[in-house]
Amino acid sequence: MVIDLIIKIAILTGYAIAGTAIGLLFMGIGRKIVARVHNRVGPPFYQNFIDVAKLLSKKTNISHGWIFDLALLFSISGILLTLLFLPIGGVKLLSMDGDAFLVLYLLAIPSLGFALGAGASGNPNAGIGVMRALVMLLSYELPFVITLIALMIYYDTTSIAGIVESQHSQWAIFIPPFLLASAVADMALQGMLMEQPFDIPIAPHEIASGPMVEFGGKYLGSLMIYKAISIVVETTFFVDLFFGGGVIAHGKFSGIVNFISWLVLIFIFFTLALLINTAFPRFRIEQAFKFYWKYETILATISLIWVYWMVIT
Amino acid sequence: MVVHAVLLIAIPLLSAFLIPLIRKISKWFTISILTLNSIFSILVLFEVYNKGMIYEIIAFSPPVGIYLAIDNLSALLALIINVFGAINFVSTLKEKSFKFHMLYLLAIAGSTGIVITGDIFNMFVFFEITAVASYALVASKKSEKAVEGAIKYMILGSLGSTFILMGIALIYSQMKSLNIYDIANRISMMNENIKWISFAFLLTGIGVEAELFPLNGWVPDVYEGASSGIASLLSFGPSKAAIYAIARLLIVIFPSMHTYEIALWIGVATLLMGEIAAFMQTDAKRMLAYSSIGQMGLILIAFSLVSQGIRYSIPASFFLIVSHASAKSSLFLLSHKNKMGSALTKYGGITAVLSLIGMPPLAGFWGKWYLFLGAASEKLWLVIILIFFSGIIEAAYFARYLHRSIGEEKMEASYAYPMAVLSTFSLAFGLLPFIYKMANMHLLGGV
Amino acid sequence: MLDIIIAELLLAILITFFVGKKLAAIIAFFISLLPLVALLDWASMYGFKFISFGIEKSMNIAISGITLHLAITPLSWFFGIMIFSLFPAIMLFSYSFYDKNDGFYPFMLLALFSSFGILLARDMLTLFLFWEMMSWSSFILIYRNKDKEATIIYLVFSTLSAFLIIFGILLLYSQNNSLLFSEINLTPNLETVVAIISMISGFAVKAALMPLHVWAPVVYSKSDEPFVAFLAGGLSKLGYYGMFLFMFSLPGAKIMEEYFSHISPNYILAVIGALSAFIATIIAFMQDDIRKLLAYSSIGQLGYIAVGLGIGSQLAITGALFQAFNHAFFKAVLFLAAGAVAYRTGKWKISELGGVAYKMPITFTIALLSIFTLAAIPITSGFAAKWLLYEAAIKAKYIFVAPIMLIAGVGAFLYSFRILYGVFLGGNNHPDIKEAPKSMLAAMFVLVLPMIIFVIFPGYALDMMSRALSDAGIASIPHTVFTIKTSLASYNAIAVLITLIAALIPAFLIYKSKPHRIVDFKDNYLAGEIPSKYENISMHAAHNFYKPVEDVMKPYFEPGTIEYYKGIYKGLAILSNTLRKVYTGFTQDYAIYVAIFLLTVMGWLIWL
Amino acid sequence: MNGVIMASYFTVASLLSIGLYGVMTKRNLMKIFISLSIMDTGVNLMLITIGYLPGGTAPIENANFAKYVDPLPQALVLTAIVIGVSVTALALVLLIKYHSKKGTLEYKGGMKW
Repeated sequence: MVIDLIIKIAILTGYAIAGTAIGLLFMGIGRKIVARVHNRVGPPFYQNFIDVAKLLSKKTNISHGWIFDLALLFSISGILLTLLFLPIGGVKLLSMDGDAFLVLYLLAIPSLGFALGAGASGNPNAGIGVMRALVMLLSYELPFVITLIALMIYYDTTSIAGIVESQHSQWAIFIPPFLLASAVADMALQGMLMEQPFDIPIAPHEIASGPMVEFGGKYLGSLMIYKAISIVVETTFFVDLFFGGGVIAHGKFSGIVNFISWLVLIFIFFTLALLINTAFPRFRIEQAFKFYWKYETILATISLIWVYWMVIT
Repeated sequence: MVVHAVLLIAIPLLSAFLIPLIRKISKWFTISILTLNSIFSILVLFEVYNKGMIYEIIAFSPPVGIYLAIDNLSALLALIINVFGAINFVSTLKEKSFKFHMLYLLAIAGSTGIVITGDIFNMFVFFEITAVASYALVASKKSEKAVEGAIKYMILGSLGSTFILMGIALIYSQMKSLNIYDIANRISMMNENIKWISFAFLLTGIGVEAELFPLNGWVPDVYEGASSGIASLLSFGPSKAAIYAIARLLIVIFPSMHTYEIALWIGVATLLMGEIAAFMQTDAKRMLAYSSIGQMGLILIAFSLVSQGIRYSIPASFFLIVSHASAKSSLFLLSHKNKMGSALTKYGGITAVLSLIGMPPLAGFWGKWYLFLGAASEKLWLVIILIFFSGIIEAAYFARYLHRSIGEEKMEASYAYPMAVLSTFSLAFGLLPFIYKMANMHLLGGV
Repeated sequence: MLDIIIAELLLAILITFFVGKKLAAIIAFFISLLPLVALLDWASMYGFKFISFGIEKSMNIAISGITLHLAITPLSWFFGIMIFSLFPAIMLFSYSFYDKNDGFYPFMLLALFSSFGILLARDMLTLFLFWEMMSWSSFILIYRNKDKEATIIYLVFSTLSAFLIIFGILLLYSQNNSLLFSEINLTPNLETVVAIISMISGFAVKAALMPLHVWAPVVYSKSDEPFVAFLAGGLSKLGYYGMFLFMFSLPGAKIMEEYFSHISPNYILAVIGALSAFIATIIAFMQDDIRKLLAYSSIGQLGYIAVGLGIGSQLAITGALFQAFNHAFFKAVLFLAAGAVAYRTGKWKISELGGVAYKMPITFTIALLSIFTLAAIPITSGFAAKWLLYEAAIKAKYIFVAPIMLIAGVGAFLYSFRILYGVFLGGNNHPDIKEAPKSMLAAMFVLVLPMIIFVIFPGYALDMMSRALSDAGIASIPHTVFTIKTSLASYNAIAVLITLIAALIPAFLIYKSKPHRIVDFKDNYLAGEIPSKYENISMHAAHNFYKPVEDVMKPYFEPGTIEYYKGIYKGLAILSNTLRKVYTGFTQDYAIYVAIFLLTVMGWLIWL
Repeated sequence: MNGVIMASYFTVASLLSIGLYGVMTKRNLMKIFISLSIMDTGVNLMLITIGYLPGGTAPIENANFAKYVDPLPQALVLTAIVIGVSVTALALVLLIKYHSKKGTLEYKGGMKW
């Protein structure tokens, strides 16, 4: 009993650490890929590890009071929490204790903490950045939620683990309405990852680095970690929903095979996002909002109605 | 019998003619007579409550002889007219003229006479007494508007009384009797057409006084022109007496499906017309006048529900009359200044408005409640919806009125106190179980 | 005992009219505990034993020839506990809020008294009677503030609500010939269905369900906060209590489903609820007045309850009750917090506030907790409630309702942050204010307690709710103290909590790894030095906060619902102005009317 | 029916119609009140006609009770006439007042709606 618990804790800790490492690694690789598209050399792939280490060991740390500190605490803990509630490569972790709605709402904890900190900094630019981030959240959630509901109705479960399990025989992506839905959700993923054309909340060169303008030292370092993990979380969420969590093997060694296939899948979608990022200019916030609430939502609704029709007949 | 009901009429009538002899003390004399009469009216009410209907014949030969028939409603109305008359008189204390006091007493005596007499010609006479006194009272303000209002009132009132007399003549030509209950017992012997023609004449004639649509052209002008105290008197005195006369006409003399139906739709039309016309009214007194019209329509609807909903009709009209008499007279007193500065006026004004809108536990609520139950038992859903509609309009303009009455300006005590006391009646009558029992005695049709 | 409680309540109402402010507040506070005491005494029917005075569970009062049937039921106990918890807190809060006794206490107590009556009512007349009493006592509390629009709109909508309810009552009465709930048998016919729909719409007015909500923003923003806390927290719940009563205690929902074969009004109610949640949320984050924002937020959050009622499954109803319970507390706290802030700063506009959190940290913390519950951040009880509703919508396959509801939930983040940032954080505009008075803090703290308790133990709340629903014949959903299970998924509050705490460890380690220095908010990245000329410039970026969304969405929300009502008003005005032209002022015309009337009556009667 | 009674009823109808016509059309207040008086007379005549018996004598107690008209309507008419006179008197007073305020007896509209 106690040993079970210890093993469970160890596994969870392992996944948390792995998630962090994978996220930082992806960020580094991402920088490299973008650089190559730009025809630059780019930093080494481990650059982000160095950055985080540097930031965390800085001596000058400026805070704006206890509410500001909440950003650090909430962003890291919240995103770790979310990570552990997602099935990764077929391993359920804690995902039986919650469901997709929980994950959707858990994703809000770090951003709300982050937003609190940004608000507490008193810098108007931070406020504007948070506003954009929140509007972006509102924008991409609508089509994303509709596709999510399509999945839930089709598989008759709201649990992500359940959805993943139901896809053992056939990934959702191979069912026609979900092909459409996954295209919609991928655009939502683009927004979640805050890559161009939906990177207005951060908007480098535009509003002095957006919400994190006042963060430095350990605060910025923790935000970087948060960003790294959130890449993993968001792509995993997507992969879990449409690609059965990357589960391709059952039986011996299936754990490792599935883990690798999961890793490959999330890397593919992260890279896809980066490539879209490099190819597109930036949407203004209301353009992004309209894009999501108009075209994306219409497509998502079509897929939802399609699924509903499939389910009731 | 402790008190002869006839004293209710006789005392104010005789003392009215005494007043010119004692001009100096006419004010205090009037007050004491009104107080005395109020006490008598309370005693009569208890008499009716304990023993049921009172019949009284004062032995002269008819038509000079007086035949009284007092049921629960008329006892209540006598009480309202006399007690409210006494309270309301406080607001007119500034008036020094003995003529005014005389007319006031006459109006009270006349209105009381209408409700307690059992003789149709006497009813006409009392109508005339009330009407003549009211015309003069309205004109007593001496402003241009008052005179204009009085003249309009007079023209329509005279037209009405001519019709009443015509109706009476037609009935007499057939029945050779003037006693209401005697006529009622033998009404089936009457020629069908003449019966209806006489009903139409009577309804039209009394309807002018009872503010029924479309006979109520005089109402807004008179209420606007008259002074607050007189407007208040008109709202609880003559108009209530007249609507009660219509009730006797409907329920006692001419009970028939057709008359009920006609009365119902006239009531609905009056209600809607009054409330809709009041909706956009900016002058407070005029608005209250239109609102009065609406309320009279409501009371008439209550009276017309007797075919199936007799169980509810009388309590409904009972409470509606109390509510309207107390609340509207209170609001007319408020319209003197139209500002609710002191706590007393606030209490009075808000209570009155809430009672009119029909909020529990005020009398207005019970009135509307029984009215709705009665209408529901006859399945008159359309009427109920129309009443709802008018109720919402009423709420809108009364809310606006309440808001407009916010102000620091204080009214004189002679207005504030009567106003508060009058409003208290709708509270007290809503809470006292005694009133309910009284309302449920079903005496009106019961001969 | 019960009669003594009622008598004491009435006596207290009378006394508080005449005594000074302090005494009135004290009396009001202690008297407002009475219903709570009675409820705790009655808790034995829930299986709890707190105190036992042996207060009778039912009583009949005969007044004015009618009998008022009063009795406590599990459902009304549940609603009672949430509504009457508000009153002592509100009284406590108002102790420092008001300078003088100008009618707040007596009418507040009257509202309490009538709420008590509504919850205990066992026949329709009693229900309606107390309902109306509450309407007018709250009307007077609104009227006190001397705002024209609020006065008119509240009275008109109260009357509308009353008439819709009484219409339903009359229809049911004419069918059953009884006003007692226990003697009403609903049969699926047109009249019953009309009655139920009419009553639901009547209660929906008070529950501020779209499109009958228009009074709420006006009234909420024009009244005193202690009272608005009751309006939003308590009164709206009474509206939903009425709906529960006629939809589930009397099986109105089932009757409607039986009568309508295809789309039943229940489904429409769910859709209206979802749309209400969604639209109100969007409108909420366009507001600059904090009270209006909270008002629209209320409308939105209350919409969820309507969704639950509309879906009508065991999950949905439990979720709806849970949502009602949460909303009662967090919305009351938020309004009180807004009141406390306004008490110190005298401002309502979000764009003019800001930086209050540093001066009023306790108020901020309490508001933060309520906002977490409002935004349904996981492990708060707000999440559990919404989760149940989402599950129910998915399970019922309401593909139209579910996404709208979810996106409204996301929208709640947006306006929550608007409150947090605009009022409490951001540029510090208020260097001179102090923390709210102790009585206000105590009031808010008391109300925030239930939220904290049900964070960890959602099971206890579910226990309560399943008992409340037991007499409606609705089974409880499987749950333990920490977890809730449905056929679709399960939710384990303690797992989330423990993991969160565990995840906080690395965060905390990072936080503690290096020391930090706290600087003033003006010492930021943009400028180390501010020219003295601009020393007092506001650094608050809260004006037109969600402008981009506003620009996109506003055209779709125009004209607002209130414009339609104003259109009706104008139409009536035209009707009124036309019709009263009948009164020409010429006696000649009046004489013609008389003649026509005479001939019509004569003709009608003779012709018939 | 007796010719006298017929003629009388006809007169009643004409008087009422004339009066009503006057009230409905005249703007001069004096004329309106005159019309009202005419109507009043009509109704009084009606009452007397009701009580009339062809060939009846006055209802005075006499030695030969042959046949006399119904006394009650006559009493009623007396009362009605008295009332009519008092109303007319009051009307005239009001008209004087009106004239003193407006300088005319033509009603050209005043309070309305």
